[in-house]
Amino acid sequence: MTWIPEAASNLAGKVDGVLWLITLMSAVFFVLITVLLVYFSIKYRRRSDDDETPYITGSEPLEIIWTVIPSILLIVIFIYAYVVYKDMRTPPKDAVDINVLGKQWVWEFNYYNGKKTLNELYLKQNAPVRMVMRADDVIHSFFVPQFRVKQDLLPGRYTQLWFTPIKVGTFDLFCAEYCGTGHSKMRAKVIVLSPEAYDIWENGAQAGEGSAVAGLTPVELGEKLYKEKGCNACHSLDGTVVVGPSFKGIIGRSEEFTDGSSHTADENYIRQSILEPQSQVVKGFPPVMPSFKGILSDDDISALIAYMKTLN
Amino acid sequence: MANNTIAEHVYVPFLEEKKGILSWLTTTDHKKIGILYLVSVSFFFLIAGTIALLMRFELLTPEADFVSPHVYNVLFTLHGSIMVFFFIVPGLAASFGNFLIPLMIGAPDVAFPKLNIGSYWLYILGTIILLFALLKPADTGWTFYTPYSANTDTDVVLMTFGVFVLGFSSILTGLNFIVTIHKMRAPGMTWHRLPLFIWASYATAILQLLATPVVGITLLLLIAERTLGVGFFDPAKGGDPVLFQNFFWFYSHPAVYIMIIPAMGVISEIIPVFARKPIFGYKAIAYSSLGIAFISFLVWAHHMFTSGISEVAATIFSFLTFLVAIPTAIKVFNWTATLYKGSIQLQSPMLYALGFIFLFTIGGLTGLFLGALAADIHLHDTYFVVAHMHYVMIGGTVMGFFGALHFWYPKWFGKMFNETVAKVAWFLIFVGFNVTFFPQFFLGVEGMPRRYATYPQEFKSLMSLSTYGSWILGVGILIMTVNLIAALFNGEKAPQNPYGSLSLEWQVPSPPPHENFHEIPHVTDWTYGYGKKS
Amino acid sequence: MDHSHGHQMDPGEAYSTSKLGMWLFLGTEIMLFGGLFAAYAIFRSKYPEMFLEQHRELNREMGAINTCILIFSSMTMAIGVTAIQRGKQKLTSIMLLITILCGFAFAGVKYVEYGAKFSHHIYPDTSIFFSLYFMLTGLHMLHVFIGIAILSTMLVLTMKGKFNQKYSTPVELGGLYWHLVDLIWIYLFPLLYLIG
Amino acid sequence: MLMILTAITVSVSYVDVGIFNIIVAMSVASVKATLVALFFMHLKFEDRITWAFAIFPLVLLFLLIGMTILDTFTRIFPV
Repeated sequence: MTWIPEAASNLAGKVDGVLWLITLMSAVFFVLITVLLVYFSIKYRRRSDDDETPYITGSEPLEIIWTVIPSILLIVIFIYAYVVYKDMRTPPKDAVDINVLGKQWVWEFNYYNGKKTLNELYLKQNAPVRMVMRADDVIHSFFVPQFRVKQDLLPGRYTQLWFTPIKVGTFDLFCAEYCGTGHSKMRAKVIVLSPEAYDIWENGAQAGEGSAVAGLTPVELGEKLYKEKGCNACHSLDGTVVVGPSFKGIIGRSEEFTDGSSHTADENYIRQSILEPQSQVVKGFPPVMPSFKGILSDDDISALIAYMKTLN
Repeated sequence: MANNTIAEHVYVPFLEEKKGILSWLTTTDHKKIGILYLVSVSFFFLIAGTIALLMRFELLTPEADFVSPHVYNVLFTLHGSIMVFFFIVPGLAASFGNFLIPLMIGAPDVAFPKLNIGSYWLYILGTIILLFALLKPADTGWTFYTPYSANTDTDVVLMTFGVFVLGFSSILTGLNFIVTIHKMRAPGMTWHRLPLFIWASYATAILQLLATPVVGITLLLLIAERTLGVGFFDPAKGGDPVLFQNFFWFYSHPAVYIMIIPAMGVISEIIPVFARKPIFGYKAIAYSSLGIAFISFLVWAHHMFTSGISEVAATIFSFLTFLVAIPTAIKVFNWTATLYKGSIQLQSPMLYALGFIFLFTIGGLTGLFLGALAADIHLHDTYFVVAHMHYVMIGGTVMGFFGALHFWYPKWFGKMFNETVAKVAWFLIFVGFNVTFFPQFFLGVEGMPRRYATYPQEFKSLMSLSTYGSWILGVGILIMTVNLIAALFNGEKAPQNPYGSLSLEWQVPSPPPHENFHEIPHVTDWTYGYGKKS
Repeated sequence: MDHSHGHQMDPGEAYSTSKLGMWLFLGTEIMLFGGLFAAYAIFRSKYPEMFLEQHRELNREMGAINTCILIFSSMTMAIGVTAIQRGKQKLTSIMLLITILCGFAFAGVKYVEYGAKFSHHIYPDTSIFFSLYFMLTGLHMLHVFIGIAILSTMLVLTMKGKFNQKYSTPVELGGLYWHLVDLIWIYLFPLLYLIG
Repeated sequence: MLMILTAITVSVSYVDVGIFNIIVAMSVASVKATLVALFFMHLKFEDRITWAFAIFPLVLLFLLIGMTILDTFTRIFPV
């Protein structure tokens, strides 16, 4: 097992299952081909220039066999890998969100309680987390080998991944997508703490050092923006319809749009609606919302989304 | 051309038909154009290989003590771009394709000889543009991913424009070959009598023709993004950086097959000759080339499972990726079965062919890890990918390229090389290659990301081992190069058919006359009629 | 055209060989535009309002006029090809001349259109829609110019009497190219001007 | 013959000004394109190989468009 790094997340064991399955199947084929190559090369080596060889041009049964058997094995691998992948892509309901921002060449982590850390990611053992990630400039990629997770961070869009750290310890976080001169130095430490130690860290002194408005958690900031930027003029909090749809329970609500399509209101939809309100207008509402491009920063939008989540 | 009729029965090797550099650059003889390509791509192979040695030297230790990270980034960009666009895409296809296709199908030349030399001029134009781009070389990696490539202040525009021009060279070559194979076959040379190298070249040419323009327009859009402010890939303007990746891989995955399918064709030619056996499962190998070519258009997003594409798309692409493994596996089994009950002679071309099967099998099987969704999430953009693609590209294509060089060398240049030295070089290349790249699989599984100028201490022992291996590999290639060049000057005169092949190109003198065949041959049997019919 | 060295390809074979080559080239051209068409499809579905809004900036009448010009030129081109196949060199020259003039007329209209856009401060970086508009029509314009260059060469060669009913391959290949330019415009026109 | 066809295509292109319907506009364009290909470009009289190489790029083009669209519009961000 030494060739696979320590399995430090709940997903790691599952991924290792796939790795082992493919390794075993590959090994069988590799050994088969190698043995045959060597054996044939020795057994049928040319002994004289007048060697007679048979005229064999093929064998249908044999060819069918070595088409069908690999096909079946390949489908098995595909399905197994797909099942694990589906698992890796589906965060549980109780996963806690951490906002991750990648920029040349720093990792920034924003926690639910307003804490923010640079190049150090603190996690609680056995607590599922979801990374809600975006990039500031170019594409980066969040990769922790011991967790077997990897996901690119894109500018202008959120991506996500989730896992549950199961082992206390410190792990390397690499940027896996080439991002420029400092790419190979864009590494962070993932520090998984026991639940007790994590609680101490969480309540520790170094809170809120750089949240967009100092001292506010994203939710508090979101609430402030909701009032100050005028969202409250059109969007209610209690489900009543003013001008636009209410924010109550908006995250995860399935919306039908004027063009007949429908979509679940997720982070990307909210973001898009704030920046390009006319791109998707909910059915039954007038297309009157102004764009908040340049008014709300990315951090502000993230905070608003965090606030909206509390309204469910 | 009137004097040709007079000189009809006087044998003049094509190499001595006309002399002088200008006559070479303006020739329309496919064999000479093949040599032009051969020399050019080999030159770029050695350049890019040297760059690779520099990179490995830097990676001997975890810190950036030999070159700075920026220089390292430039080096791997140049290594990748030159290897891919200047060596391996035109490599076998344009050099051996040019030399062999007309000879193998019994034609005097390709369908459009003038277009053929025109393609080569475009290739040269591309290299000149690259030279200018070297004034401020790009540091984007050969994949030119946006938005990085749109923002970096290195000269991405010239570099991509050079690639764009090379793309057109590749397209026109492919076009020429397709038409040649359709229209120029000698009487009796039916599709099912064609040598498998022709089938492979045909499949390759289709990929060149129809995939390359997409990367052309993609790079053009990237240039427009940098110069005109067009924003298709710029999220700030409503564009989508992942779209660039979709477009890029629509070409660049088929490009992998542009690189490997001709090598597969070479192997299918070498093995029957040195085993004195008909190729096993001719039709399966022939049609699997076409099958691979077609499916390869539909697997591109397996380079993008972690890039933020949709799960539905990832699943479909993963499935199609597994489909492409099937025809590949069939080929490997068929080659191995051809050896059964043969009379196997382990001369240098055959050693390269067997080396190909061995290494390509590893390359192919490790591809399964990268096609499988969950496994790829862990392995993507690590050294596992680096090792895999080098097993396919060096273990596959370059082994095929070297095999082809040794196999057709007597025919092309009319000289024999030193066989003992060739075997020693093969051994060093084989060992050096494995020492260089096998440890990288383990590095990848352990999580070492690619394109890292510096790396954590824990990877040091395997990284150093890999660097030592690269030295052995370098020495092997150097010996091979010297051996082949030396043979030009003091090699023995090659007989017409030293290896006893039945293929048409061996039925004319070595080197072939300018017009290939005094009389267009009438073909009555397939190419692989070795062995005793019972 | 010396297609081969010692062995001359028979003319019929040479003709069909060249035509196949041209068709393959047209396939490449389609894929070259294909990337832009794919980008169009994606961004149009992503931002339908933007496309609806901004396509009104385009001058539909000019687009329609240009469509007519190109279709007409395609017809004269086809007549020209048929004429040379029957050995009517004079008719061919006239038809080629008309086709080339149509090409210039098309370019002229396009010039006026671009000028109008620039005077309204609309540039390729104005929006995704105009990026597409300028890239698609710009690439197409480039093809029109290449086409004009090819056809002008054909015109000169025809007037010199190089072509007749036995040998007219280059004219036909030039014609195929010109028809493709027309064909692509047939799609560009509705995509950009009509349905935005 | 060609004149009539041209007249038809031109008139159709006038008629469809004002019809804001992607399907109608694209089918009209496709009919026009098919006519140009079949008659102006003599595709009707070409052999099977030419047909294959005329149609195959279109198939690939649809696959390129189809698969990129599929990716772009099935990106889900579960909440």
